[in-house]
Amino acid sequence: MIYDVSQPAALMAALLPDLLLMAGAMALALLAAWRPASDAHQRLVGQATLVVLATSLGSVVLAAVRGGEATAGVIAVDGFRWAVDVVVLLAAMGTVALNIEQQPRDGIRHAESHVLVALAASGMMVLAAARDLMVIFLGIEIMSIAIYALVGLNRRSARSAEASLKYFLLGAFATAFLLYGIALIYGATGQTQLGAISATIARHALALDPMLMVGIGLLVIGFGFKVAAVPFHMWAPDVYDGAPTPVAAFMAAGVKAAAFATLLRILYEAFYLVGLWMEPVAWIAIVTMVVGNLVALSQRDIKRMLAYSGIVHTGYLLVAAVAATDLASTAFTFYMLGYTLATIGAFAIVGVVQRDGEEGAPLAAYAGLWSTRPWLALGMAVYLLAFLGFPVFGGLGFFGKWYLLSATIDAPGRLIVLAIVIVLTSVISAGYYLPVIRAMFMEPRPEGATSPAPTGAWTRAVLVASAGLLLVCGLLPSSLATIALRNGFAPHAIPDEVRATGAGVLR
Amino acid sequence: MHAFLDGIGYNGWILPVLLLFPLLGALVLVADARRFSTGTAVEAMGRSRSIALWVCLAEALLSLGLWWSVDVSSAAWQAAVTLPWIPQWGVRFAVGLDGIALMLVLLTTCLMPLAVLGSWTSIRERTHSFYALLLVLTTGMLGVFMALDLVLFYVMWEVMLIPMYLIIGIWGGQRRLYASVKFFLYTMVGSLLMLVAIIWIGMVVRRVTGAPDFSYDTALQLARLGPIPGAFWAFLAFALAFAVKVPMWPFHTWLPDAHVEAPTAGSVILAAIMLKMGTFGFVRFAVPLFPEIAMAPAVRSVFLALAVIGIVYGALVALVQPDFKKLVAYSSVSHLGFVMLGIFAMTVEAMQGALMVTISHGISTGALFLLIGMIYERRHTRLLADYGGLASVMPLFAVALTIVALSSIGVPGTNGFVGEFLVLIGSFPTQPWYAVVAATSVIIAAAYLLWAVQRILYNPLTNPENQALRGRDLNWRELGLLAPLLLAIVWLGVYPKPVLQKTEAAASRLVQQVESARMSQQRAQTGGGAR
Amino acid sequence: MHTDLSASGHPLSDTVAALAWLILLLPLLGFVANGLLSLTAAAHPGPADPSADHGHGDASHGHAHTIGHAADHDDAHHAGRHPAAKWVSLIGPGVLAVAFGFALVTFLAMRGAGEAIHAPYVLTLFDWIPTGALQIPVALQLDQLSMVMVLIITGIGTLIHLFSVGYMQDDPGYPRYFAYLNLFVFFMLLLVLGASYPLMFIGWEGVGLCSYLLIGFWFSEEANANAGKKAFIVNRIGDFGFLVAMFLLFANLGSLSYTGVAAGAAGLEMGGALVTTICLFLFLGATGKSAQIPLYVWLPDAMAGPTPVSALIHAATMVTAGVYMIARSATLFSLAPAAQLTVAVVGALTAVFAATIGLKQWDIKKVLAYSTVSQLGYMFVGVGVGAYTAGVFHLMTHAFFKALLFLGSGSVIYAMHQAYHATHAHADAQDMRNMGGLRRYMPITSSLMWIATLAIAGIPPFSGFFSKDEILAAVFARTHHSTLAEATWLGIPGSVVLYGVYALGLAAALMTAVYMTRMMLYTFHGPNRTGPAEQGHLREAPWIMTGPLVVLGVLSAVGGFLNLPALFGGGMSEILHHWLEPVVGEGTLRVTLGEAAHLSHATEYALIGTAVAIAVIGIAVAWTRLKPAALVPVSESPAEQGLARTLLNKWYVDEAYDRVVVQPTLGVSRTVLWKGLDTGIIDGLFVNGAGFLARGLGWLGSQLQTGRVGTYAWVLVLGAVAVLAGFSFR
Amino acid sequence: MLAESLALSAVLFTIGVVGVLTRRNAIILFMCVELMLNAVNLSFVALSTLYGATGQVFVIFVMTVAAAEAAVGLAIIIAIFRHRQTVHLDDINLLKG
Repeated sequence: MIYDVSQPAALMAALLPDLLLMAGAMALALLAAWRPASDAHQRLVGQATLVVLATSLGSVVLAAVRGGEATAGVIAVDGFRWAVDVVVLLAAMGTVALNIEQQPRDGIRHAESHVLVALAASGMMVLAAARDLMVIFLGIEIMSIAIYALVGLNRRSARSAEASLKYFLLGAFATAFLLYGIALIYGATGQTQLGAISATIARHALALDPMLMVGIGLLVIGFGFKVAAVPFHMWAPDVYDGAPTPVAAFMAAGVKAAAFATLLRILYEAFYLVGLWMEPVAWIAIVTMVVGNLVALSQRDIKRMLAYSGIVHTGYLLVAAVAATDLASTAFTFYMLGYTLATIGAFAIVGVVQRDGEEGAPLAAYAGLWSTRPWLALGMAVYLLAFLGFPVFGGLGFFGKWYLLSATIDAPGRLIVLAIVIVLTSVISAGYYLPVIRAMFMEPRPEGATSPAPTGAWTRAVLVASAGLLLVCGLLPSSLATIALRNGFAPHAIPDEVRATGAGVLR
Repeated sequence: MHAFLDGIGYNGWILPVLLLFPLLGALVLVADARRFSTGTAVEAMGRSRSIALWVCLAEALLSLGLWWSVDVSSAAWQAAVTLPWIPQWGVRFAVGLDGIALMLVLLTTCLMPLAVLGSWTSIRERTHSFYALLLVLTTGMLGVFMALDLVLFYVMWEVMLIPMYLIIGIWGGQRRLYASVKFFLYTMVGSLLMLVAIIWIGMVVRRVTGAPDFSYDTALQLARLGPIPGAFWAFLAFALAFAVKVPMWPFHTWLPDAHVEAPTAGSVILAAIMLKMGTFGFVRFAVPLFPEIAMAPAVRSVFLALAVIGIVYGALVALVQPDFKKLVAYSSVSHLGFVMLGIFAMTVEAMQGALMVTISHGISTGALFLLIGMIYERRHTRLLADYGGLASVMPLFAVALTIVALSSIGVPGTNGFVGEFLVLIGSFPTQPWYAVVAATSVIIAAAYLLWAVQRILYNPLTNPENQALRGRDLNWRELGLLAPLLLAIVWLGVYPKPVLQKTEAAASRLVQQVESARMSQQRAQTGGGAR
Repeated sequence: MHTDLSASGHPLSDTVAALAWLILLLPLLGFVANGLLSLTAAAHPGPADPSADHGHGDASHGHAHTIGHAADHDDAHHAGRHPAAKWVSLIGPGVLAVAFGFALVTFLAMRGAGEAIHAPYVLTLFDWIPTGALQIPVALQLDQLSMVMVLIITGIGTLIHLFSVGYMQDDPGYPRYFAYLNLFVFFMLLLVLGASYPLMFIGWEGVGLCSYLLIGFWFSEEANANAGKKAFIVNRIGDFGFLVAMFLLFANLGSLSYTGVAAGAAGLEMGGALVTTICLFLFLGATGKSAQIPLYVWLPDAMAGPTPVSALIHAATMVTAGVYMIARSATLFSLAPAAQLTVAVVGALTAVFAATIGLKQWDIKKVLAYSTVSQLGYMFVGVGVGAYTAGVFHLMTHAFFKALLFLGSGSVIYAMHQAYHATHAHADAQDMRNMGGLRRYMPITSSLMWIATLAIAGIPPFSGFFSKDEILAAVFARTHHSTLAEATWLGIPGSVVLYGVYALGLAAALMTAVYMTRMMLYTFHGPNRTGPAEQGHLREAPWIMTGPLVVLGVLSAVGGFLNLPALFGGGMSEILHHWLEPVVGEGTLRVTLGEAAHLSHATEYALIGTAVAIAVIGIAVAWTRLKPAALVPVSESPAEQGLARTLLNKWYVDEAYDRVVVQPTLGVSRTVLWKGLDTGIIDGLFVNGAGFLARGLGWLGSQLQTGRVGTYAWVLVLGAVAVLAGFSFR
Repeated sequence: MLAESLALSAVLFTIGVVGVLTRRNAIILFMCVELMLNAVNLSFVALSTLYGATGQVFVIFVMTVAAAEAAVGLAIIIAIFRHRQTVHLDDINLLKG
């Protein structure tokens, strides 16, 4: 059935999951303020947050099952949105679960962090649903401001404060670019809704209008920062390193999923007639993959290495953005699911291995982990191989990359060059994933090293869930494949002559 | 025997069972490790190796039925089983055998128990994980030989990479870290490019038939559609992945490091089975899928030249190796150069010869590595200079090493000769000069192996450590381990007919198919292009 | 597709010939039996856990079973006889004697069938390599030529086996020795009985393998092991030639069996490039196996093996395989006069070259080794000029007297060893300078050795005279009116070449007479130089050893009557010629343009006269010029000077090969291929280089990450400018 | 009129960017970002003359968001000051490499 978003009742129905989450978040804020900050209290609030997130997830799944479309209007209702929401909510739940057990170890007793995670998640869901530039701007700001605070969570650590400062300053700076882009696009087309923008472009043949071009450029720059594509990635390693580990996981998974979802929706729905954005985005993708991989090689700290790994995966997803076919959007959601599971799991293990009070995650801490904590080592290996896209042992990671490569190769034009770049850079990526596996399995445990603290209930749940899902779906992805096929959103077929004008390197 | 096998519907379930059984064994080992983690290392070693041995023996026994149940003359895939895996992407769990795959599967299943026996006393710590990895490796290798679906083939190709990487890395020698990473990256570059090629094929099929389909037979039909733009690059990707694995000349530098640093079982499996993945890849995927490109004069002469360079280069460099394992590694480069020469000469005799060399190289080099492992366990050195005069203190070892060395040199009456002779005599009519240059390696092979055998067995017994070996000749386990290999060496040398007949039908079918494609391509060129 | 008479239709098929495979099987059974005896006695499986080092405490435990292979230097010594020695002495020679019996019976059956046989009797046992167009069955071919060879191998083999019983009885590796010897005979029989070139090739490499094992029998001595390895590798170079010849045959004639090749050869045009290349490659194989220039270097070193081995393998049987191969491919060779001339020239050159070296050798076995190389040169001259029967005849007579000479030298060395062993002296038992005047202590051996010396020198009526003279006569007859005469060899007309060959033949005959007489003088005549104490212990070898010598002596004496030239024998003449007619007749006739080569009686008498004169002069010169009395034992003898030194050091050919071929190959492989290309360029530059480059770039990138917000903002703005530029400049 | 105001906002935006690049003090940096936001507001207002009220509605949104951002941002800057007793950005480089 069709949601007519202009009617308030239909709008409410379309926004049900988001509203549930926001209301829940407000209630949680009150709950958090109810009792003085203590470990037990923050655990209670955490568990409450998980319940709220779960209900929202339930409503998302219900809405997806019920189907329904909203073709025009401020809010989009389609499978793609629900898929991104699922990914975001999973990431949020993982983060909260990890935070419940990580915070006491970092000496953080106040419970507001869980509320902030919920609020950030709601921002992301708004982004996933937005089909209007203003709503997009609002969604970004809700998400970002919540994350700025989350990064600075650990008041006692100077690194956490410095990370949040950097993220804030550069974030605000990039958002300014984004906003200026929106302004110029509004200036060029007079519309703020994506559908309307593409209609005006078609009517007035604005494809080569300079103001529009600069607007789109600025938009890409703004989103480039949010997803940490290379020229705009400088903040990522420092912030991931400084932020508490669960928050870093949330940023790597959730923020990337929501930002990319919006970027895809803007490019596919608003600017599918403008061929010019394809080549710059393609070049950004290539540069991201190459530079991200190369710099990752020289990282000695696991969190910074995972940060660069995040940047490299942004490169892969940008390739899907350039492919711009129906296969590409489903490939994106499929890839994001695998990537999120692996990221949450990897950061969970980094958290466990990290000794209390100690900053950073040096590689040496992982030496001989297999001999003391074999299951942790095996888990980390599965996550790293998932990043690498290794079949069976890496589980869903392989089929994610497989689907991505299929989308790229299937797309018209010479996108196979990008496929080759993906493949070659992922060989370089083996250069920094393998040393971790080697350290864990092949190097002896140094005498003095104490074995990591036993994992808490929630962390173990997160690990088992993420590794289990990864491996099981890795073997039998057919069920996921059907969901993905149904939940892609078919962008308007980009006419070949548009594609030809745009894709310089890809001609 | 046929009646019995058909009675229990052997062909219907054997291949999937052969794949799953080792995994089951691995799970049992993991469970056993968790339950009895309290016992001492020696106790754990005893339990784990016997479990592994029983699993491998059962696997070998199960697979022997294939010898009778697989009807090699028919063109259809034998013992074929097709299960839906990812219908949305046209990916099936399809397995089946032809004559060539049959022999390689049997080689794998029969060698695995020997590999386990070979590392009976040499692997001492974390034995449960070692044998679990070995079993997972078996599934990977068998999967590669049986796969009839390109994606399943790729998945199995990668599945076998991790266990071998860990085996070399954890239980290897001093430079194991460098060797294992080098092995992993080398193979990965090739296989990822192959992944792009496989997806490219899937997408071409999708453009032609609407739905992506990765089954091998549909990919074969692709070749008949005539030249497709980009097919050359796809062939190159396949060829590179397999050339790294064979290894062909410029891509071989991972082999000596991986062999030298791997534990005995590792290097036996690496040499005897994993190198054959490359040649099997050429015979099953690279050449049949792109016959006219593979047989285009330029491409073909490049591969022939690389093969012959590999033969002579491998032999010459083996001549000067101080380390016995590295010597055998380089000799493998030379032997597999013969296989590639046989494949690209594209005559029935040469193809049969290539398959014969694959099998006999597996047996003789496997035996060689086992022997090296045995003396390494006693003397803990691989340098030839440290040995000398072992024949007078270890007569049984001397007899075994001499027979295996002769088989590796290719003296008639042993299996080595049959394969090499067929390759050379088969490739002579189409590639006379390549065959003659390749034949010179026969001399160098005799030189480096006899020189090595002399430095170990003969020469005066001066080194006191060698004298201390007097009472420590091969024990009954080691003799039992070598007996089947020595028997196979003599049996295949004197009466290779049954093996040759098993592979003849598949080999001649392949040659006809490629020749007809080449003829049509030539007609197309000379006839001013049919399209 | 050899479509000759199927085995059942052949007149021989119902006779004992059908059991020809038994002749082959017996030596194999002997090998298996002796091998098991050797292994079970020496082998004690070690402890279950090999790596548990037993410490050196129980090294003494090792000495309990000294019957391992701690063989001492050189020939027999008394470290205790092998427990199974009795059985081995029975099985080893026994197996061969029975085989010889069978061979004789088959020979008689073949003679009985007589004229009825006009096609070789091929007995197919089973399929060896059945692939595509190449069908190679394991089949035996029994015809006149292979019958002669089988008789020589089994006959002489039995005698030598008997001799070895005495010679090697006290060696701890006794069963291993007989196992290898029996295996050798099996492969040699397979070589001559094989019905196709691949079958011959199996025997070909098999005998190479056994000669490797037997030369390096006392492997604890590095020199012996090196000699064995050298023999195998040089043979392998010859085998390479044989292989390529087989490829050419298969590629062009489509078949590898003799009958198939003979049928196919009819289609080849006379003197064509193809047939010449095939024959040249076959000849390359022959030079490897039969020690002709340039691949003769392994034979003198092969003397490191026990003396009976030298007699059997390196004198009588294996080295003649090359001659047999060319005789077997008579039809092919007759079609290629250029190849034949090459064979003749190389044969003649080898004959002379080896003879020169033989003049100055002090080791008695080295003298005989170079004499063998020289006589083989003669045989190649014979088959080279198309006189296949003459070549085979000389092969047979040579087998008799050379085996006798070697076994004689064996009993001399055996006696010297007994003497030295008794007085615990450690002098070289094989150096002639330590011998002298042995005639008085070993009368039988010395008189028999004189018979052999006269035979090899070519003094009538001994066998050597007839066979050598027939070859020289054949060369002379073909100088005109033969395909060879008309052909040219490297521009030189055939007849001139043949005259040259004849001249070289005479020179070689002269030198043969000289060095053989020199050997006899220094060994058996003049004063004894072994030393006063040892003289008491010098005595004749036991009867088990001298018995075979007597038999060989008789054969060397009367051997010549097997193939008397038409001039003398009348009815009894040219028996061997008629016998081999069906096999090599057609080839011989083609060379002599249709009718049998005939020389007028006058020229024949002249040729015989010159040959006898040459022999007598040789002996006279040696007898008068050499003064055995002037010799002194090795310890005091001065170093050789000038030409003598070069001859003693075999014209430094080995050193030349080493410097020109062996060292450069090793050098190139080590520095250029392995270190340079493999670890240097491919590994160093590309593999590790790529890794280093990636890490370097990565390090650069991480340096950019200064941690200051200003830098990050700068990078962000620069990126923004680049993106905007990308968008606007289109 | 529209062109001039758009040009002015572009100039203001550029001044803001240059300010962010050159200045070293966290607060001044944040002020420059605020300047950039206000430049965008100016362009929105200018454009609303062309396309109607949506531009002005946008301005309202931007200002509220900017306020929220300012609140959180200044709190972060205070937190950094408590740790490092300085807001001079060159000294704040614990996280690097």
